[in-house]
Amino acid sequence: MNISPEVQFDLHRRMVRIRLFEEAAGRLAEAAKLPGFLHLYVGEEAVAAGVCAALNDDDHITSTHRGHGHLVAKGGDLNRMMAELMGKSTGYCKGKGGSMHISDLSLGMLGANGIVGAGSPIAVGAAFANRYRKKGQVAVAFFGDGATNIGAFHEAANMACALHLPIVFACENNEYGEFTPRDQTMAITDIVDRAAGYGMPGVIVDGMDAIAVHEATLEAVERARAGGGPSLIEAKTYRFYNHHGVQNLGLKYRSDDEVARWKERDPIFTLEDRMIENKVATRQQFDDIWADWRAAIDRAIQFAEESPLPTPDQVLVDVYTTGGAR
Amino acid sequence: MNISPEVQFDLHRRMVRIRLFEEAAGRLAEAAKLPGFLHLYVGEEAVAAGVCAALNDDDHITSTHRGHGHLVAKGGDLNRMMAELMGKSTGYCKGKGGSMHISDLSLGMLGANGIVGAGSPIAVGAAFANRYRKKGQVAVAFFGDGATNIGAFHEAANMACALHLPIVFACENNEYGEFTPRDQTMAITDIVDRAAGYGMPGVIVDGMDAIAVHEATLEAVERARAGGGPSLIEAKTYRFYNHHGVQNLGLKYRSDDEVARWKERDPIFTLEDRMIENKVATRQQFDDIWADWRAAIDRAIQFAEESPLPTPDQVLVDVYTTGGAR
Amino acid sequence: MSEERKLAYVMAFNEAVSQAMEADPDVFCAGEDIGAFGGVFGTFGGLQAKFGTDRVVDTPISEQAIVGLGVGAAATGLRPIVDLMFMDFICVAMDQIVNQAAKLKYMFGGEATLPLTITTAGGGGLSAAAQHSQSLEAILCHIPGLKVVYPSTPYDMKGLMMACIQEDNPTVMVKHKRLLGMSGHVPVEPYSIPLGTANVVRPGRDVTIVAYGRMVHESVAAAEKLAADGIECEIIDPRTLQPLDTDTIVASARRTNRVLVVHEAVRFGGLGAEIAAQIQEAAFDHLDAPVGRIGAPFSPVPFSPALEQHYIPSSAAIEAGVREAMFRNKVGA
Amino acid sequence: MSEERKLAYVMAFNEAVSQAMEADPDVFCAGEDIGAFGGVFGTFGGLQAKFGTDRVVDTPISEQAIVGLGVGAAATGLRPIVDLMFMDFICVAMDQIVNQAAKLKYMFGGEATLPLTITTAGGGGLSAAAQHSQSLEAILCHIPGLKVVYPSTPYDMKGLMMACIQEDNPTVMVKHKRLLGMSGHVPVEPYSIPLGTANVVRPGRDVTIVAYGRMVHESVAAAEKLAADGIECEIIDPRTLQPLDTDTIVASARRTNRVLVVHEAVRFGGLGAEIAAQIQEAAFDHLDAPVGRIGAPFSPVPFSPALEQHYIPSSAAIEAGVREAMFRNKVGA
Ligand SMILES: Cc1ncc(C[n+]2csc(CCOP(=O)(O)OP(=O)(O)O)c2C)c(N)n1
Ligand SMILES: Cc1ncc(C[n+]2csc(CCOP(=O)(O)OP(=O)(O)O)c2C)c(N)n1
Ligand SMILES: [Mg+2]
Ligand SMILES: [Mg+2]
Repeated sequence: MNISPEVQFDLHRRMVRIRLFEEAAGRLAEAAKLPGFLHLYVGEEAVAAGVCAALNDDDHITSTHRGHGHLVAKGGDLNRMMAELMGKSTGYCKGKGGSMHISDLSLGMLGANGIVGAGSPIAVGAAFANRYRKKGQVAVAFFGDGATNIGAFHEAANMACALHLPIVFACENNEYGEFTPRDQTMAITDIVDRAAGYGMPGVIVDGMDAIAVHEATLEAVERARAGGGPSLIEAKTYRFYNHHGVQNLGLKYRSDDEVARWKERDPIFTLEDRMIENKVATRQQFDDIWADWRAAIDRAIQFAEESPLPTPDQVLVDVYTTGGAR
Repeated sequence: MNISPEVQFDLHRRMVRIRLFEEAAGRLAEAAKLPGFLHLYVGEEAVAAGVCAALNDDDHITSTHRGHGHLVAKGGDLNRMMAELMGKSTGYCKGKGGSMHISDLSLGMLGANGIVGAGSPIAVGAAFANRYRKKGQVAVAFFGDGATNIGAFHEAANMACALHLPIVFACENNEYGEFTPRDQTMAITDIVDRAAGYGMPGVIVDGMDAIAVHEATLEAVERARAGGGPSLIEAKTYRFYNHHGVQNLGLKYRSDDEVARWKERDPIFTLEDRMIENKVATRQQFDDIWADWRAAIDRAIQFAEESPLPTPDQVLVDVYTTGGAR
Repeated sequence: MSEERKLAYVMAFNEAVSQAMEADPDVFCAGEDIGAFGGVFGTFGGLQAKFGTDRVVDTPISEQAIVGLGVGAAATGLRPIVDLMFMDFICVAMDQIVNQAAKLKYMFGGEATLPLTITTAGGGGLSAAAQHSQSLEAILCHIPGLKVVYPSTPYDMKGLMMACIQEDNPTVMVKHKRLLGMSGHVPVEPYSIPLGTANVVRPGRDVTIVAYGRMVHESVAAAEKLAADGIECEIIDPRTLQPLDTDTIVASARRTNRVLVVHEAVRFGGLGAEIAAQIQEAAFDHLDAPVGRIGAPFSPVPFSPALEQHYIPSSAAIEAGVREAMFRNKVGA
Repeated sequence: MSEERKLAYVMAFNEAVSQAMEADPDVFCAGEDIGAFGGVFGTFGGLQAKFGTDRVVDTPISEQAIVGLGVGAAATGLRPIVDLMFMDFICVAMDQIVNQAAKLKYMFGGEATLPLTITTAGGGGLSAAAQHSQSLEAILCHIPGLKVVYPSTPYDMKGLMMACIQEDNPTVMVKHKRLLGMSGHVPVEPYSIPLGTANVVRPGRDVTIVAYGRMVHESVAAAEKLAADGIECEIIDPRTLQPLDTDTIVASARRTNRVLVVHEAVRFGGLGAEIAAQIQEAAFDHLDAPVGRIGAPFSPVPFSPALEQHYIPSSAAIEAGVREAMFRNKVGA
């Protein structure tokens, strides 16, 4: 496939936005300015960017505990995201959801999810609705390697195939579930080996290569829109920081060497090198992009910091549309 | 493999016992003498017989809602089984479990189960305990084709493989889950296609051929005992009666023709023909076997009918070993 | 005429679904064996023939994905009805019900509506044993974000099911298996009963019985016996268990001064505990006796009819409970 | 000496597991990240190094299979401890807990023993939001066949955890996340606290507070403030929620005549409802005020600390609840 310079820039920008947002969130967390758990997406940007660049605003995605990257890639508002992470009333969830439930239904982002694997059945529901309405929308379920061991993933994958729904299962295989290496929790090496058990095509892509992810997604999304049913994409990727927060706590469960080897394949820098090499872009252009988004992130932090906290009376608001509260 | 005449007779006897028990249960149910739901195993006898003949008394099995056949094949006491179906205090579960929870821990039969798929994780636990104790015992999980669509099955299969446990997954693929054909609920044809997704060997066998099932099980059990990990066996089989009870209720979800075709391959009669053809047995021997077990079933019915019902004070007994009841 | 029309409880459910599907093309149903077969209890009978396989969907045996299908479709604009065959199976799908459906709107800061109806069949009395007979409604009522409905008559079934489908919040509609064949007056035209409104099944001055589901009928039987002795029971059927129409219950308690709460669920930790706790909070000085509670003993549901008939609360037990409340002697304080 | 020895709540848990594993080779642990990593809360720290990978097992993310592993291993003679990281995740494994573990013995006519301990971490206060902060113990307490334990101190933690492991019935041991670091006296030698025995944390004549988990400490703080005004609270920590030591609670209620039940769980349908219902049943004529209940409001747990701090019951709320019970005016009957 031939990915145009525009799309290459698009992929790059999405990744830069994620990277800067996540780095900022990490710094704020270390400064104890973000309450709760924080699962950073740094290192895996090519997956969210490559997938979401193949989607329209009215396509749906479901996400994971590691969900900021997905929302940024789907076009999320950085101000409202940062405000949510700080628990402010201007946040996406008015401070009620936080990092693990960040969402934007107007962008088809059906929420980060604190329950591993729980997003996939919801994506099946969105895909069902999309086919029901016959407007050509698709749904994408993001999930980790570890999530493929849980029942909800299995049921979702099978149901999607049985009902032949327009859905893409996008696995971010970063080789760990929390602090436990993947090979201790499954006897297979490639998640894609599970696809045949549901009767859908599966493909492995380099999850550090946004273009590769994007191409695979274009194909899968096209198949879905054309009534060709579900697909599984396994993106081999890596998270640069800890399972949650930034630093490893306690036990060293990954070797320095392993981390360093993956960092060499940084998805943003490798794309930049490639684009420069192919004369698609100049260093200066990239510098400008980084600078622009750095400023946007600074504004987001300022917006979030200046935003008010939710007031106590909000606790009982939005449990129900009507008829709740006691 | 060479299955000795003794083993062939053993397989045959197990199947005859199941058939007669189930036919009797069906008649009693139609005469309104059995309370509750009754899921008959008739037609599938070769699977339970072929598998259980490869097991020792101290090997474990978990079962399904269609569980009588498994317990009979594992050596269950027909009197106590029939009494349980009638809800009598002399039954295996003292009348508390009934058909869907029939069990005999002394034979390693960890219970029929009313929740589709729920037996498999329990079999994983038994397999774990067996390896822990290092006495060479194995566990077998029985389940239907429909059950492979539920999360619990998936988690069990993956965990067994990840922990490399001595277990055999025995799928009774009878092409239906209740009244819905298998091909409406999955996009694959062979359940065995799921094995690769867990990293275990899988094999399809003719589930109407007890010898074939037995041979496949011997191989899988041997592998398990030798530390070779889990296997999946898919037995293609068919239930001759309705999902529950005997007659089809309402909708005809299977054609007469389909049922007739499968009945031609009756697992007991085909084995008898083969044994006679191979001069391993005579018709007279089979007639005697049927007569013997018919008498045993009659005795079981009489035992059950003459047994007392549990008394009301038993409601609160056996909820806990100690410290319950209010 | 419509006033004369009688319908079985199960068909009242079916008619509500059918009329809702006619009125709103966004309504669809999904569940195990509900399509061609019409559901193991016949609840969805004929609907697939009428509305097609796109709108009445047979699913794999995958309770988590069934509820997830409903959550995702509801969040993206449809109005799903998803069926969990037996109430015991809510345990299989509990994460999607409790952690997803119930909380989605709140977690998203209100930016979602979830017009999802989960239907299921509860209760015992069919010798279906411990995994097919449970009454688990108290669990659902403890979860903010869910509404829980439990009709006791064909009339209420149609009106409440219609209300569930029209409701913009996730609801769980529990049918009682032993009421499926019960016949009663059901208007032909569509109507809905507002969620959260109790029904005074029988007025009475002496004692209030709060009961729902099949226990309403056991209570009526008990009340008739008691009436022969001059004890007049007021029977209140909350119909919606979450939100609960506490006002109607408390007003009755203040009038009769004696209350018995009855349910088929296990007594310990059942909804009766909440109702009793609320009554003694709101009508403390009016009570002439402790709020009594009748529920199943603390054991799984036994299989044998010889046991199950003693396990499920009966009209005799209700009668005894009322008599105890009526003739209670004050012990020294 | 041992009497002096202080230990954190989390290490009291750890020590109980360690000593039980030393004493009984049939005890093993399984769960996510509990092996090399020692559990996300450090609860299983060091145990794999000590007992090996056969006895301290890292599992896939498969809560149903984790509990199933425990059920199957317990039914076949081992004494498993299986961990569900957060209490919210019991919903993912609910079928194995409610329909399998709790009922197995009964369904099998008593022919099984299930010495299974399920451990988990409950409660809020870490801004972990709606799916990582719940207090779902009332659900478990409603299920016959389970025992439920919720220690409030390091001392109780060790003794109760030991009792759970030795118990022949399935138990759920809930740790409160906010108590993990709490330090207190814990004897070095193994000991166990019988399940079903409440602890009178503080004697008092004026009002009984029943509280468990972290709410015990909020109640103590409230009691200290109230004592300054001459109101003496008796604080009872049931420690085991199922079976519940009703005798101790009722005896206290009969003495103080006023009771407040406190928990972090949602008030509606929480265990407080059962406790209140039982108290008014057993001490009706002794009560000078309705049994009060304090619990979380009827919403999911909000993320923002600005909201969560108002969501979780505080010592101030408990103090106010006690004052209300103390100074209640009788309204006309
Ligand atoms: C049902 C459930 N079990 C356990 C957890 C705790 N947990 C949170 S993230 C995580 C690891 C997930 O691994 P993976 O799916 O590979 O995603 P990754 O974190 O690597 O992106 C675990 C076990 C959870 N949130 N939900
Ligand atoms: C979790 C759960 N969902 C649904 C059911 C209802 N049910 C009982 S048997 C059955 C069909 C099972 O099909 P399969 O696994 O193929 O076994 P078979 O009956 O064909 O032997 C269903 C759906 C159940 N018992 N448990
Ligand atoms: Mg991972
Ligand atoms: Mg089948």
